[in-house]
Amino acid sequence: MTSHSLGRFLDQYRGAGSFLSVCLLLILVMFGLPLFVSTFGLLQVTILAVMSIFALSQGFVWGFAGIMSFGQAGFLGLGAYAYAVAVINYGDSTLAVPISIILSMLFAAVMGYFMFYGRISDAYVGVITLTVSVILFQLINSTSGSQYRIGVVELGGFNGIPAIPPLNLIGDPSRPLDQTGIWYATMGGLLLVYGLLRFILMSRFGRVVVAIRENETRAQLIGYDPRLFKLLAFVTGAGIAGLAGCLYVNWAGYISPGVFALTMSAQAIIFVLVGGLGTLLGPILGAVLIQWLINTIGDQGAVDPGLGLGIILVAFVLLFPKGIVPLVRAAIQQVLTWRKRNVGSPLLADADPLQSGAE
Amino acid sequence: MDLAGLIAFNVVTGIAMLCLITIGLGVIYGMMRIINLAHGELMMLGAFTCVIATEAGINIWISIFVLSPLVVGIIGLVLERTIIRFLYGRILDTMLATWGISIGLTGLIVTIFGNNVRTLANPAPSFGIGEYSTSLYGLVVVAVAVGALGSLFALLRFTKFGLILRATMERPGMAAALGIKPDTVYMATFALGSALAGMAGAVLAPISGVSPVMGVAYITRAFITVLGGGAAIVTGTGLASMLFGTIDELVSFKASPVIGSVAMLMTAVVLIRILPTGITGRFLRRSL
Amino acid sequence: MSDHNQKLFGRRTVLKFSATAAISALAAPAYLRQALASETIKLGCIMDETGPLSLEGKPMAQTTKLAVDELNAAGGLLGRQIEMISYDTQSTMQLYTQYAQRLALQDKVDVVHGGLTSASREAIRPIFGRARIPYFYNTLYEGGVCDRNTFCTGTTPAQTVNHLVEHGLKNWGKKTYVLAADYNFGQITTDWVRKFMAAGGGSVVGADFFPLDATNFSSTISRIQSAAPDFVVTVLVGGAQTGFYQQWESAGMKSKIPLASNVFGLSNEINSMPTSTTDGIVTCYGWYPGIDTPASKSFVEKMEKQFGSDLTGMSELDVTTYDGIMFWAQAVKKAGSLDREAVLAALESGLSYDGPGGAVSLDPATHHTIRSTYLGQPKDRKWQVMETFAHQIPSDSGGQCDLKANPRLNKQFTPVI
Amino acid sequence: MTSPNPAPARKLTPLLEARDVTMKFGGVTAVDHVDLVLNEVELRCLIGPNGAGKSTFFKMLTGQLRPSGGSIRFRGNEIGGAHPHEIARRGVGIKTQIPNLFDGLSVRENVFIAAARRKSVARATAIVDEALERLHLTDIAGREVGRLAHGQRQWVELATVLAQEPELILLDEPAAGMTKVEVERTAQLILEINRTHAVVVVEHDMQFIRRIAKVVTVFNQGKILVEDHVDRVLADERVRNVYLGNSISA
Repeated sequence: MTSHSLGRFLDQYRGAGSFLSVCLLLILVMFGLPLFVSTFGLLQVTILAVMSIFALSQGFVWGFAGIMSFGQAGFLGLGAYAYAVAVINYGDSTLAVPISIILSMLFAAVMGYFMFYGRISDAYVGVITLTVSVILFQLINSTSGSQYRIGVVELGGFNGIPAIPPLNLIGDPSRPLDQTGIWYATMGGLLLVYGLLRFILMSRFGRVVVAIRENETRAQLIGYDPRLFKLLAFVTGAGIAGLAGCLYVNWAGYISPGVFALTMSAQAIIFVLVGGLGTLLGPILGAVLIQWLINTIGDQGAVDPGLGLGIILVAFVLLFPKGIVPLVRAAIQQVLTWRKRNVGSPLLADADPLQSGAE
Repeated sequence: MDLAGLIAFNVVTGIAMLCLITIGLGVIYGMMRIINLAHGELMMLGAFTCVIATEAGINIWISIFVLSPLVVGIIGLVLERTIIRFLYGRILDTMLATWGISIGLTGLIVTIFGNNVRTLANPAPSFGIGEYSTSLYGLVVVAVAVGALGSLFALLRFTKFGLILRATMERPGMAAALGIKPDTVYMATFALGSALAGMAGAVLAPISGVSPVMGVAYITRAFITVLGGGAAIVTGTGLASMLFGTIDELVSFKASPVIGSVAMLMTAVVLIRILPTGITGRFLRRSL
Repeated sequence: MSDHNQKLFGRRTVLKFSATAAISALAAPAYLRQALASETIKLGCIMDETGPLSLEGKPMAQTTKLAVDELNAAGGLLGRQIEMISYDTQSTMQLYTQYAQRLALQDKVDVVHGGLTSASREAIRPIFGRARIPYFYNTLYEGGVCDRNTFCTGTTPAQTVNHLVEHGLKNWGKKTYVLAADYNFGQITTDWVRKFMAAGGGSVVGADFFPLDATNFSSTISRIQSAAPDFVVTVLVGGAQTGFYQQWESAGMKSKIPLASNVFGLSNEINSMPTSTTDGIVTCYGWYPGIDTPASKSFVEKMEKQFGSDLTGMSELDVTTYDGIMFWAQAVKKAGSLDREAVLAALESGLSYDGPGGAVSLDPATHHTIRSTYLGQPKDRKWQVMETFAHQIPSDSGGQCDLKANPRLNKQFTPVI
Repeated sequence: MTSPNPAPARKLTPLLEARDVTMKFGGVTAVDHVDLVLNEVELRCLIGPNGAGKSTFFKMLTGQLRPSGGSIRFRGNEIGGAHPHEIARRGVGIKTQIPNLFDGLSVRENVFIAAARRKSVARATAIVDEALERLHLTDIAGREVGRLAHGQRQWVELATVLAQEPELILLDEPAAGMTKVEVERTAQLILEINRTHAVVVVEHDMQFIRRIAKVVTVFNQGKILVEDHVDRVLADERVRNVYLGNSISA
């Protein structure tokens, strides 16, 4: 084995190792937690998992594709409303789930085509996504008359849609999931999304997406059409947000235009920023950490959660713009390199993990 | 006919309000290429300053035109020195940081004053247009907007400070060549933009009410007006306000305020798509 | 003040427990938690105590506290003390479902009083229905809810809006314009106005709906002027929308077109706004602070004594909240247990009592209250009662809601125009 | 090496044919009615003082700038104003003046991305291995490109251009910032590449030009000053004047 192929082997091995350990951890939590936690406790952690999926959508779009979406909540909301409308109309969640994902993706495709094929610069993409999510919020918020209905479902405007049935076993509406079932479904969704994103990032498509983030001009000069790749990445992210929306409704049993609000988009951005831009584990950790923090601050009532969130956001931008996971990873790497130097193995020095997607 | 007069008055007031909302953001964006997402909260602070000052017995006009700009200008200065200046040249990071400031300021004011709406008595009487009547305060808003745009134009066109600002805008190195630190120019610009935001918030307070979360309602509007207007601050803000303000008011009158606001935002999205550099990025490039 | 602190402290300890639920719940065996739960009777309160709706919500939470303290001072219920578990939903819809689930699943309360907007009621009503916890919605609303598990003690359009419309038709003219909050309360109430106007030979010439954060009413004021109605009915909710009244006055409209409202005054407007803005706006409620009966006066005194300067304006909402808790307490005593079926049966047995708003009885068929309502208007920061309507029936469901005969019914009846 | 012999393909359509190409920025004309014809497997050097319009011309060839006027044909197809990726797909590769790479990715990944378009992973991997070997980059294949020295980055960019397997290779100052040894290696490499590919090189280093050049085109103030065999060009009075005699004599 030559030194460089060993290096490559180690790259892949380490990538796969961390991937497997994260999966294992998620599976452990998924099946372990219901043994110890009450139904209400499960309800509390289910929202953390939902937010993790939402954070992964933002993490992929922003961290890997370099698209600054300030309106990711728009897709969360579309997915949520699509699920609610579909599941009540069909009386069965089997089709409602794909509908919620696909609707978000279609909307993102139209919006993405509009933005990326119009040579709109990065900051303006932020503006447009933000504006569109505000438009969605205002529109849905003003649909409270009984004339605004899709099938049998009144959109309800500010009121939202109450009493939305949860997921049922595929094809069998007579067997809805209970709280524990929804927990499994949500964690299953999280695992699926995590695995899917890891797969995408390993694939050529994912590598090109990352390359375009790194240097759009170079990618173009090589022959890749950045508009297409950005569009596809944006649509993928929207689909994931749509799934998160669908699971969010399952968690809450109720949906209101609040899901479209700017604070939701802001939260996703904070999750990613705190956890680590350009990683997959980061957004998950960020979501769990920050959501838990919001709940805790919100509960004690003396200080508005916004104050804490704002300070965290500014502090991370100024002090740790890369977020927790890369920070920890760099620290670990430093220790490893130091040890290696002492042991004197030159082979491993080149074996940086793939910068793009490994944790 | 009278009705047309009333609607025309509303449209002009709407345009003036949009100008006022936008101008502070426009100064900061135009000069520094920083999208200040805390702009709405700076307006909120201006409105709060005004409410607290008038409650303490200070004359409302002094509160609006002296205290609010002063207080918010100083707050802007502090923010620039402690946070923004470390992020120059990183447009997305400044967006994130100012968003953090925005959320934090809202949270701070909620924590101190509670999340309630306060009202400020309207200091102007009403007047009639034929058989219709409306508040004279609209004229105040128009006058302030015209005054603010005019003085900004004069500042840029006729003063040394304006020359330096324009030079720095063209090329950051220029200011250094003139013997002025770009750092100082940026600091002054951010403070000026903040002060304008503070004044705008105070001027609009008697119309809109004052609450810690009021900033959100303004930021998107200000944002799209700045980007729609393009590089020339005075002309761009003026033209974009005219376009968006007219659409908003007319559609609001015909349909409803929500549809009006949606129509305005849609126009903005389409405009930014067609003219990514804004109206003055394409036309009237030499204007200020 | 000390009472208030105590309440906060109590709430925090409860919440500290719940915040760490994910961890601490692991440790505490199920039977232990059950044992702790059975010591007190748990009354859940879910209310917007902060945020734009707090002007309405906070006094209601305070009233709940007052009522629970009174009951406890009188020895509690069934020999047990009542523990009030209160959550502040901060005027945020998302928090309603979150806290409702917490009340139902974790705190396992025996009854819930709360919910301010109709939107919040519709969000949490199904949760308590599923959890089989009796739910009291004590806010005046658009009427028509027909659900065996839910009791509504606030006034409804059939008791108030009809009188406002009659007053308008008689004194002002046949054309009206409605401004309403854009959610089910505003929409359905507007339909009621349309129905009552049509019945009286008048018409609604225009209706505008606003999101709760709307602050600029200039285009609407122009629209109203161009429609030239004889009077305007406002169904505007929350702190932001109260800005309308000042803009109305500063546009010089106050002297031109009269206003009637079934919401104005609920958020302390008569103290927070200039009298020139508020005086003369005609309203209709189940209670006004100025009502000159011993029960009414003593209620005001008790509230002022307990909450002092922390109390910001009182309204029908506080009285109906008080009524709701008293009816529940009466039913528990009568049932002799906290069992849901027994309590519901007792509630449906035709309870009545003399509350601050006069004689009130709980209608077994609709689960709404039969009570007196009053027409009133502000003058110099005081309410003037103009007219009294005794024994008002909550007939909003047009007789179709009879939960005694048809307990499985669960829907909201809306006006048919 | 061998004497200039661009004859064989002359009768066929030229590989690249620029006619009347003009680029105006506001009031400034950066490229002014330039004609340039390049045949298959030709090596052409472009020289000229800074600001003469060489890089602007390159940018138009690769689609980074849309010409204000004129036509650019690649194998007879108009490419003027086409998107950069479309031009790249037709077989034009460029090493830009300032190394232009995916800084956050490793050397191997950079080259892989270039190789992988429309190819199987196995084939792409083979190309990457070959390119890395050829440019002596194998030892630093795992390093992050953003952390490499300038010279190394130049090599990486060359590797990505090769891995792309283009028909026409544009090199903007390939020898800038290199040591003497590296310059020599670059020269050899270019000549080697030129056996199978057409190459256009922009360079200031006259020694380097002498080492590789056959036909040289001289740009000055947006126009072509002269186009001829390298020896004659370097002896030309006008060219000497343009360069103020500095580097030519070196």
